[in-house]
Amino acid sequence: MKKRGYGIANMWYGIGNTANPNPSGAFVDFLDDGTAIVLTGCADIGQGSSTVLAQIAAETLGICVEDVVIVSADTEVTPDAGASSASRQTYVSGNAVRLAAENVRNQVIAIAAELLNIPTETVSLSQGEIWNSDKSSGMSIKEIINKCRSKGILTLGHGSYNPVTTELDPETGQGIPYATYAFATQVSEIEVDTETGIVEVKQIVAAHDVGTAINPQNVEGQIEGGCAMGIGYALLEEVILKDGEIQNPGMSTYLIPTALDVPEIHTIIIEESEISGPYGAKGVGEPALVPTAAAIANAVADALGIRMYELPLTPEKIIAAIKNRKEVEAI
Amino acid sequence: MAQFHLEMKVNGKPIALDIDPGLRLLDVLRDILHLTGTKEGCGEGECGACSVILDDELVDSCLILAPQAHGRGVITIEGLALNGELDPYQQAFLEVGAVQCGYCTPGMILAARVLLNHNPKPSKQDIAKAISGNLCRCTGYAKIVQGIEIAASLKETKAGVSRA
Amino acid sequence: MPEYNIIGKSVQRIDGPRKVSGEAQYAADLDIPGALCLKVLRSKVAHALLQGIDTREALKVPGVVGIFTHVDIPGINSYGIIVKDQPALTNRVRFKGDAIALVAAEDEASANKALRLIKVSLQDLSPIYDIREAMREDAPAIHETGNILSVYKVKKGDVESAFKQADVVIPGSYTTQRVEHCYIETEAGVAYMDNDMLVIKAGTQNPHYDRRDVARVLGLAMNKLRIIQTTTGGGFGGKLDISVQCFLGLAALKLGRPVKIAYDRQESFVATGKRHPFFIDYITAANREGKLLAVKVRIVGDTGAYASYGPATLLRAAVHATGPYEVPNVDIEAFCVYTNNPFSGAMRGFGTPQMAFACESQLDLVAQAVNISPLEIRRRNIFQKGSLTATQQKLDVSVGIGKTLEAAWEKALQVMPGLGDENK
Amino acid sequence: MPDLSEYYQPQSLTTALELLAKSGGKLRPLAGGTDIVPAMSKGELKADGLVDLSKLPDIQRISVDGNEVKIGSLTTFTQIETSPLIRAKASLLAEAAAAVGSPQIRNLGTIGGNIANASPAADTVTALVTLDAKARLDSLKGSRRVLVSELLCGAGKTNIHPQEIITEINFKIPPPGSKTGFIKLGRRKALAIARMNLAIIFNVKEERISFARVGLGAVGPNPRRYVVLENSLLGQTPSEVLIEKFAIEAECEVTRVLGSRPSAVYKCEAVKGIARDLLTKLFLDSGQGVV
Repeated sequence: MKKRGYGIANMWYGIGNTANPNPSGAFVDFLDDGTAIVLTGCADIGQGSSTVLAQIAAETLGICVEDVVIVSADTEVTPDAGASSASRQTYVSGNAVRLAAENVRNQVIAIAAELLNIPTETVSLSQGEIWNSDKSSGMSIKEIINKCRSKGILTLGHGSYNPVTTELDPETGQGIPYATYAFATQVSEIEVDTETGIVEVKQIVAAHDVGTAINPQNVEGQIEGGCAMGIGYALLEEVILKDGEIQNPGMSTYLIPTALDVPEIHTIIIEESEISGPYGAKGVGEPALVPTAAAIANAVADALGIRMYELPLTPEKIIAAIKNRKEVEAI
Repeated sequence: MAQFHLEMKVNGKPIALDIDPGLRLLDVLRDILHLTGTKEGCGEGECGACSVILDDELVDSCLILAPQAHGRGVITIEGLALNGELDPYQQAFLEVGAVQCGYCTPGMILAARVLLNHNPKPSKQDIAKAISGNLCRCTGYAKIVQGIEIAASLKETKAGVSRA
Repeated sequence: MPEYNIIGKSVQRIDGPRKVSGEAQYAADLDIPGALCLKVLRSKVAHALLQGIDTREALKVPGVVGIFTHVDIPGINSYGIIVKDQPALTNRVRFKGDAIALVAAEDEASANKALRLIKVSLQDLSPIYDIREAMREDAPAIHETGNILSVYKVKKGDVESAFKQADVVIPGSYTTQRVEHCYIETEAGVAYMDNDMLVIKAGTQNPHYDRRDVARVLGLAMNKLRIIQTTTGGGFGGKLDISVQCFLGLAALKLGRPVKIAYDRQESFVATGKRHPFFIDYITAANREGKLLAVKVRIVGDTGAYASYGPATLLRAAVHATGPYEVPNVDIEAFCVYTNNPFSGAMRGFGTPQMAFACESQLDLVAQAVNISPLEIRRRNIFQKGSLTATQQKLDVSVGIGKTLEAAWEKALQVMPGLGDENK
Repeated sequence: MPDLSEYYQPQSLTTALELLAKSGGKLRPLAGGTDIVPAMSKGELKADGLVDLSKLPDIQRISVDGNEVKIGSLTTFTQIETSPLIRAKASLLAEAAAAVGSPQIRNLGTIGGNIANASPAADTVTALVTLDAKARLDSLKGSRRVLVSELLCGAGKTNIHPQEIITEINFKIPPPGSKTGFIKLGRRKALAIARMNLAIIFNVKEERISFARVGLGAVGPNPRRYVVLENSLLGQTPSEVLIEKFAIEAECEVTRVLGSRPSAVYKCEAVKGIARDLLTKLFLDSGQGVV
């Protein structure tokens, strides 16, 4: 018999290393033709950090994203940006790039204010132009950088950022382990076959507070991918050991979800702006996965009326649990 | 060991090579022809990263020996873009954000191409089935499926452009 | 909300065009003419002292250019992001898969042939696979520091008296499994000398850390070592550790020739970190309105043969153990423990998916006990602006859990018709 | 890389058979390669040489001869899955072929290879034994036809001689009006090895089941027919009660076969689930799978 169940799970996730320094640095070189090079140690492993950092630099410098080149993760030319882990790169390296870009921007603004003879406070950079309050000055950023060059000023910026945390007391753990947290709620709908023990995830709703979503499509991609990995964690995946030896060291024996195993995922982005984040951003990489298995386990418990205490929720365990309850009830 | 004289068409170009017959099609593509867009992920036909099109059908190039492709036509990811212009499948993947780490992407795009050749108006379920032999660990597949849906509509509007 | 030009826009990935065209070069795609092929001899036993390695027969294989063991390490033979406990090439085996020798050959077949001819003599030590056994005081130590690598505590209030005052006290014991990252790209890289600079190109999540530890192992000044991240086919925490980097650096440095290595899927499974299996004992206390009063949590994480990111994983698990909920009294202890299993390290979530499973299961059990819905118990306990966490951190800004909870529920009611029926 | 000392790609069956006969067991026939190639690359399987059958003419055809269907042994799973003829005459076999691996594997893997591989969980083999299919084996000495069920003699074992090649699979079309179906229980929805699979053929005359075949795979060493289960259907009227009865019979059979094996607890229960799903589909969907 097929039974349906619903489960809900929340999560929180501290952005950056726990109660440990994890600084990131960046350099920005704003060039005479109005393009920019960003040097960052941040490794893009597929999550899209280079794109996000390019967006942050472009926004800050007032140019379009196509005019930014990211040079990343090369120890000879890029500064240390720490690891692409702990969901920290948008927040930490994003801040480093923002600060480096602001550094250059301020130089450009100072020269522009001088040339236009207006106060620096009213000058801004946007769409490749110099703006005076909400009006274009008619002068392009390129012209200003050329002016800088002719005066012998290089428009180079550097920035670094380290999240504000404290050490934790070794006995009580009291302190500030993270500068900011991402939050999420996921709701899953599942169907479980009480004879085959197969659990089918029918839908997942995933609402994630990521701070400002610098690139919403990337955020959605992280959430969808996290949910898929969470489904694997909940139902399929287990490295099986026998006397310390992996019994399933291959993709035909260690099973991850296929396109047919991942249901529709309804993503909702909540943007609870983080004042210390670059343009209000926090992070999403890990949070995407964290509550998924919990929500599925709660849905299975809802469907069966049996709580499972061991991941993954394999058909064998589910059948054993159902049998076990029948035996208990029979006594 | 006797060499095998292999003749096949790769991305439309005739190729003739004397090879060790124990080489897989994947090895010939990557190591001899330097077509490294075809990836090896598992070596046992599970992940689909090594997918190529063999005479209009999608196959895992790690599962067949190169001589088995003798006399046949192979299309790899490098054979899709024409004069540097991306084809509709590649364009659609970019538009919807179907690419993250990108390692499964060539295989996925080739799977999409085969699907749309056989079935120009696939349902979501048809698409999921067609890419069920291509594992992706990053995206959760949603944007890949969406990309293929868009490629289908792009192909329809640019029917003449399609080089399929 | 300020108006931005580019922030908040779904601009296309800057690395996208090269990835869809097949031009993106991942580590295994790099073609360096004349590069030697590297292969690693890995232990088939879990715990042993190395007594000798005889490479004479292996070195006679035509095409074999060099074989290296622990004696060939020029620097300090240990690395690790938190604890430097993992040797590049070991003289004491701690898990089935530990690296013992490195072969460099002109081609893969010769390298594989040489691997089979290396004779290793080992003195077996008794292996410990069970974490509870590893924690016993009389258990043989896998590392000199003992098997309990770290203990983290988060404590506030008075849990025992809260348990006495509570209307419901619910215990639960949870177990989670060992998980593989299974990025589709396995570990690979190349290395070569560029004048006196050693250059290593590899898929990695942290090139600057790689530089630090590879320089340490090879005895190089950090400015004589350049690590370049190649396009990386996923990481999820699994490419934070050193994998191929020391092997590449050692061989290129010793032989002065370009070298290349690529793990096949099996080696990727055997040789790299996993998600920690956790054993969690969780006790939750609440009043009859479903307000949480206390949690007591004991977490034991199997970090296997080497620390990798184990301490960070257990620390994060301890800090996040309450979930995003106000709990006035907490008593949390987390233990990171060595065994002779494959090592566990960082994986997406760093110990928090395990904790979410336990914590959120507990919450549903409490809701059931006090007869309120899973939604309601969460509404009553989630963090608000101004809430104090278990570590007494005051959450002042950007506390979005209330919004995610309501938004998720509202959407779920729309798309999951069955949900409304039972929660009315 | 597979270490091969000899590789042949004959253009005719006679040449292929001569090569096998001469080699004295050293050469192995290569069909789709989906099992052999990765096993050889990983060093799990050694072969001195291969006789690649892919260029042989006429062994990739599906045809009807009277009331018999003939399938060339190198026919791929995709060809079987999409064959209008198989879908019309033996839909269970099309369904079984569709359940194999992934599109890529179905495009390469062949029905002959699936038999020769003799996996306990082979999807098409469960359908074939249920159809009482025979395999034609050719060698220089002549040819013989053997029931697929008799060709298999244990997990990974067959009675195929080293000089023989499976060239054709044939079976009688189930009686007109028969319903047929196949169901697979896997850990995931694609790329799964069957935990169990079940194939059923039956025919109803005057409201009673007059003909029944039931095959189960991944229970014993090879898929086979289960006469006890067939008998439990014969003479009965399709109904929910019958589905229930059949599910319980299936549980008993699997329990009897598996005994105290570790997988027994799960499979005995799970077989009820797949039995119920498949029979419900066949009893209720009036058009489904009718031959």
